[in-house]
Amino acid sequence: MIEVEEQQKNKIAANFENGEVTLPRKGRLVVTISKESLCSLLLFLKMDGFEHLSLISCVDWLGEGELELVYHLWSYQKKIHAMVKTRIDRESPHFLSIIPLFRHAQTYEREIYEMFGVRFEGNRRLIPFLLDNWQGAPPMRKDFDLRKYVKEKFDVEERAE
Amino acid sequence: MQFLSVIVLPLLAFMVAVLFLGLSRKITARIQRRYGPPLYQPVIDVVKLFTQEENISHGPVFDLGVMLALGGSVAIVLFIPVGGMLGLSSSGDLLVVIYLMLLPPLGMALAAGASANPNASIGVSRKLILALAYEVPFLLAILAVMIYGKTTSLMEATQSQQSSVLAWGLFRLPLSALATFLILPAMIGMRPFDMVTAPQEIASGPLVEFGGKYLAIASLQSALHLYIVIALFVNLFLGGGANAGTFLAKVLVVFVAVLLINAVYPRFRMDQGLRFCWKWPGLLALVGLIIAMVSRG
Amino acid sequence: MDRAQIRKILKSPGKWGQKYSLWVVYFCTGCGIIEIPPVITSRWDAERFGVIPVATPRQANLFLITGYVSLKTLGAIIRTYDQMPDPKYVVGFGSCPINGGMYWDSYNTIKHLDKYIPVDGWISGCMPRPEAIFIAVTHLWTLIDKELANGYKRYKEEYPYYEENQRQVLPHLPKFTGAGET
Amino acid sequence: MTRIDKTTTAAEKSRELEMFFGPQHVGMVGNFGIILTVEGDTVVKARANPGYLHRGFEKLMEYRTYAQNFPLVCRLNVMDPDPNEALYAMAVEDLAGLEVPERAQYIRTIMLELSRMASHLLWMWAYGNMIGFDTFAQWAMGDREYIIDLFETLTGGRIYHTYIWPGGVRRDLPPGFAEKTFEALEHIETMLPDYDNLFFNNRIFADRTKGIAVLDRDEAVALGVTGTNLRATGSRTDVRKDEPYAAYADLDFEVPTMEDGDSYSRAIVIRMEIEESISLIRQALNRIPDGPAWRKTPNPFKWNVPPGETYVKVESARGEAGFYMVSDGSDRPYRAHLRSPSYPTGIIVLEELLKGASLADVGHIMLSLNIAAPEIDR
Repeated sequence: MIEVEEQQKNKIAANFENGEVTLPRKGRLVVTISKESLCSLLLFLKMDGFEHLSLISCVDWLGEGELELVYHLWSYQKKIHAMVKTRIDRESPHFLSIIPLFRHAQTYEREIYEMFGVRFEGNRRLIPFLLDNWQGAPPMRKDFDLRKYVKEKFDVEERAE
Repeated sequence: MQFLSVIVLPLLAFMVAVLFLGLSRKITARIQRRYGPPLYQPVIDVVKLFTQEENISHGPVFDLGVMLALGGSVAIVLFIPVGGMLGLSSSGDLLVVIYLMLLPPLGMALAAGASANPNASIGVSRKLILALAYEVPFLLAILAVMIYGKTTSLMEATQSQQSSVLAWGLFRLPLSALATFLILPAMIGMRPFDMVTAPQEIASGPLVEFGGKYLAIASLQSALHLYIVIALFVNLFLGGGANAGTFLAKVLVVFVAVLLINAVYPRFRMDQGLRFCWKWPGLLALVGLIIAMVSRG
Repeated sequence: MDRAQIRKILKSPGKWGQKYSLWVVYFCTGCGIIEIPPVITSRWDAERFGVIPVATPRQANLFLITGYVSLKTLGAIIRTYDQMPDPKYVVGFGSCPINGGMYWDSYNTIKHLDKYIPVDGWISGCMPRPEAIFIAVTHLWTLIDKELANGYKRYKEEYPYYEENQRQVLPHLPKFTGAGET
Repeated sequence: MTRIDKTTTAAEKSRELEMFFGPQHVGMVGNFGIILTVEGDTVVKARANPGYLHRGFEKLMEYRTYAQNFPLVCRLNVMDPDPNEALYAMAVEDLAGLEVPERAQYIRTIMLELSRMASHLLWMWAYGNMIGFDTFAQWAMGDREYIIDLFETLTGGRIYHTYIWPGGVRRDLPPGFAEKTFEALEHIETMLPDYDNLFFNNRIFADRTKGIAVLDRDEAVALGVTGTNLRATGSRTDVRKDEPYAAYADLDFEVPTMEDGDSYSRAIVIRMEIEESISLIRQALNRIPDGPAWRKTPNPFKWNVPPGETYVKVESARGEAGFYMVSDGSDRPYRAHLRSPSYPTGIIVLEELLKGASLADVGHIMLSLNIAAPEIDR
């Protein structure tokens, strides 16, 4: 049933020793890897048929003091969705841009820069994207208190939750 | 009689023009499976626009340009015979009409230029290019009429067609008539040639900064222009009219035909419009002119 | 039209015009815009009421705020509103302009539209049905008749109040946004 | 030599105009903006200006419980709301390990296809308007009402449905729904030849769109394009085929494609998908099994979804819509991230394709990509 996925898992495990590969269900592949070898893994996967970058997500793990970047790749031939995950420091977050590999990563990186404050080296277009003249902490971080901010900014009355 | 018609002609033209606006909205609505607004809706609109107050001024050139456009259109109306009413028409008035027809676009261009909006300036440049596109076949067709009728008077050209139906310009000069009919939408600014005011492309083009009474005057002017172009076509190729009634009936028929074309075609791009105007109507008008010259020796 | 109606029209033609010729700015401010195409097309046909969408704010006199208003849109709304000629009417469409609606705790949408620009009427619901727009339009006619739809006058009289609120959420707004901006 | 270069660029600069295409613009669909640098009639540079519809969806979802999120997710994209509901339901089912009854899968399929058709007919309205064809636009919009009426019968709402629920759908099909659907489908099917004669076979439409804004297959993939836009380049990719969800695995359907990848092909692919949707809904209604339409879910007030992460995807009207959800075991999602198909096309592809286009084509290039602004901004 999941032969292709197993093959892919072995291929990655053979080339990247520090990569931890799991197969949660059919058509899904999760690789957790250190931030140093992430770009080479992405290049490897791209050469291996994962040519479609679906999404770049960022998850704020406040308790662990880390930001997790998740790169979602899809292979049109193998029909596998690979999630490549890595963790970076939360205090002064910066990472390498993957624009040379996937051109439209530019927009995702722009959004993550705006929403989480991760600076991507090599992306020259880290300009305001969805927010207009935003002052204050990046809004998608977990320590951004939404309700307090809204109450102060818009003078809304107290409302039962 | 002539003195009276100088007053009656513009009034009649205004009434017909406003009726046309109402009719066009109603007919278009019916084609689009809608009920449509009442026939007098344009009157309400114009009344409303005159009572609105603009919060800003665009400067004197803007005001003058709009008035120039309206004045130019009213002046042309005086030269177009409606049935028996001749207005100011006398020998050589066809040439006068051709020259006066340049005034309204010029006025609108001045006003739009003064409004300093990029959409307006693009609209004006499109208007001028489009004018270039339709002027060539139009002038060729009019030249054919002039040579065939051996006259430069609109009145004479019309009256010479009134002996019988077969004497109409449509049957005497079929190619020129067809060429003129094909460029009628371009002259009026209807689809497929409405790129001048294309709201989806340049936010209604030259009219983008027009509001309140300026828009009222501009819409009256465009309605008058519509009437003028169709009336000219009727006079040149459909034999005018023995009286005002038959004349206006013919104008209405041509108007509905143009409206139907308007309803079933999308908009040309600028270069396509230019190419179409020069290719088909231009060619037809040229051949028509040659035929007219040959047949009149 | 009967005689009484004609007399009324002749007495104040401006009011007649403003009532039956409401031109809407074509501005999709939020998801409520999805109900505007049905309203202006064959099934509901708002043109019967003289309501048509127009391309530029200079030609319009009715502003439908369709749905939630984000901060970036609010700047555009204020600018558009300033460009409209008097008299002009604003109708808030949907729950979101009234009190924030579904987005009552969002960091990027405003909660009470009437703090920033004067609003003459509200249509509640998410989504309001197209019929609700017609009820709003007929209601607006009554308001215009009784001269109660005077939000544009209120805006001029109480401009400092509105400006202060606008500046609170949009500190970077250009200084002269009121009447007189070109 | 350098000096001459400088003067020419300065002269060129002076002829360039900066134009704001949107947000207040008739040619704009949704609250979106493009800043165009125009020289004459040609676009030199285009910059997308999104954010007018940003309401912080993903942040709001973190503050709401799993049940409270349901009315929220469908409001992600107003033109095509049901795929978002389906995505969220599928993500929650995946995390919580809920099984969906067979009948519910079929009802979901019907719902998703109806939504796709409604979205495509709305697109026809917008496209017709953009290219100056009001009659076609008005007809398409009038026919969309038939589908909206079906939605109303089924869910009670015209636009927002909140119908696809984890563990199934909110309620079973009402009596007489199948007959009503067949009638509506038949009406739309009889209208399709009219649309073809009026618009899709219209000479001016073909002249205006053929060869405009060409995107080839490799470039499209490199730019993250999916859905109808990718299929217009000849690539037969469809999430419904590649990773079947709902009841798509049991139904027969073709994935329409075109070869050229220009504006015309994109429009024709959308036109062909309407026919495909009609056939899919008919099949689903004919084969729908009996049984329950939902499975009981835990008490929504105390519903703690087990920790984990998942990525689910569906084929929305615009392409691959994906949903990445992380749960930490509490009653609210820890992180939710939506992959919207309009996101790459609306920003980077649009900017590329508009370069060098005529100003008259800006609107229909944007529309041929079928961009939905609320999906981009979220």
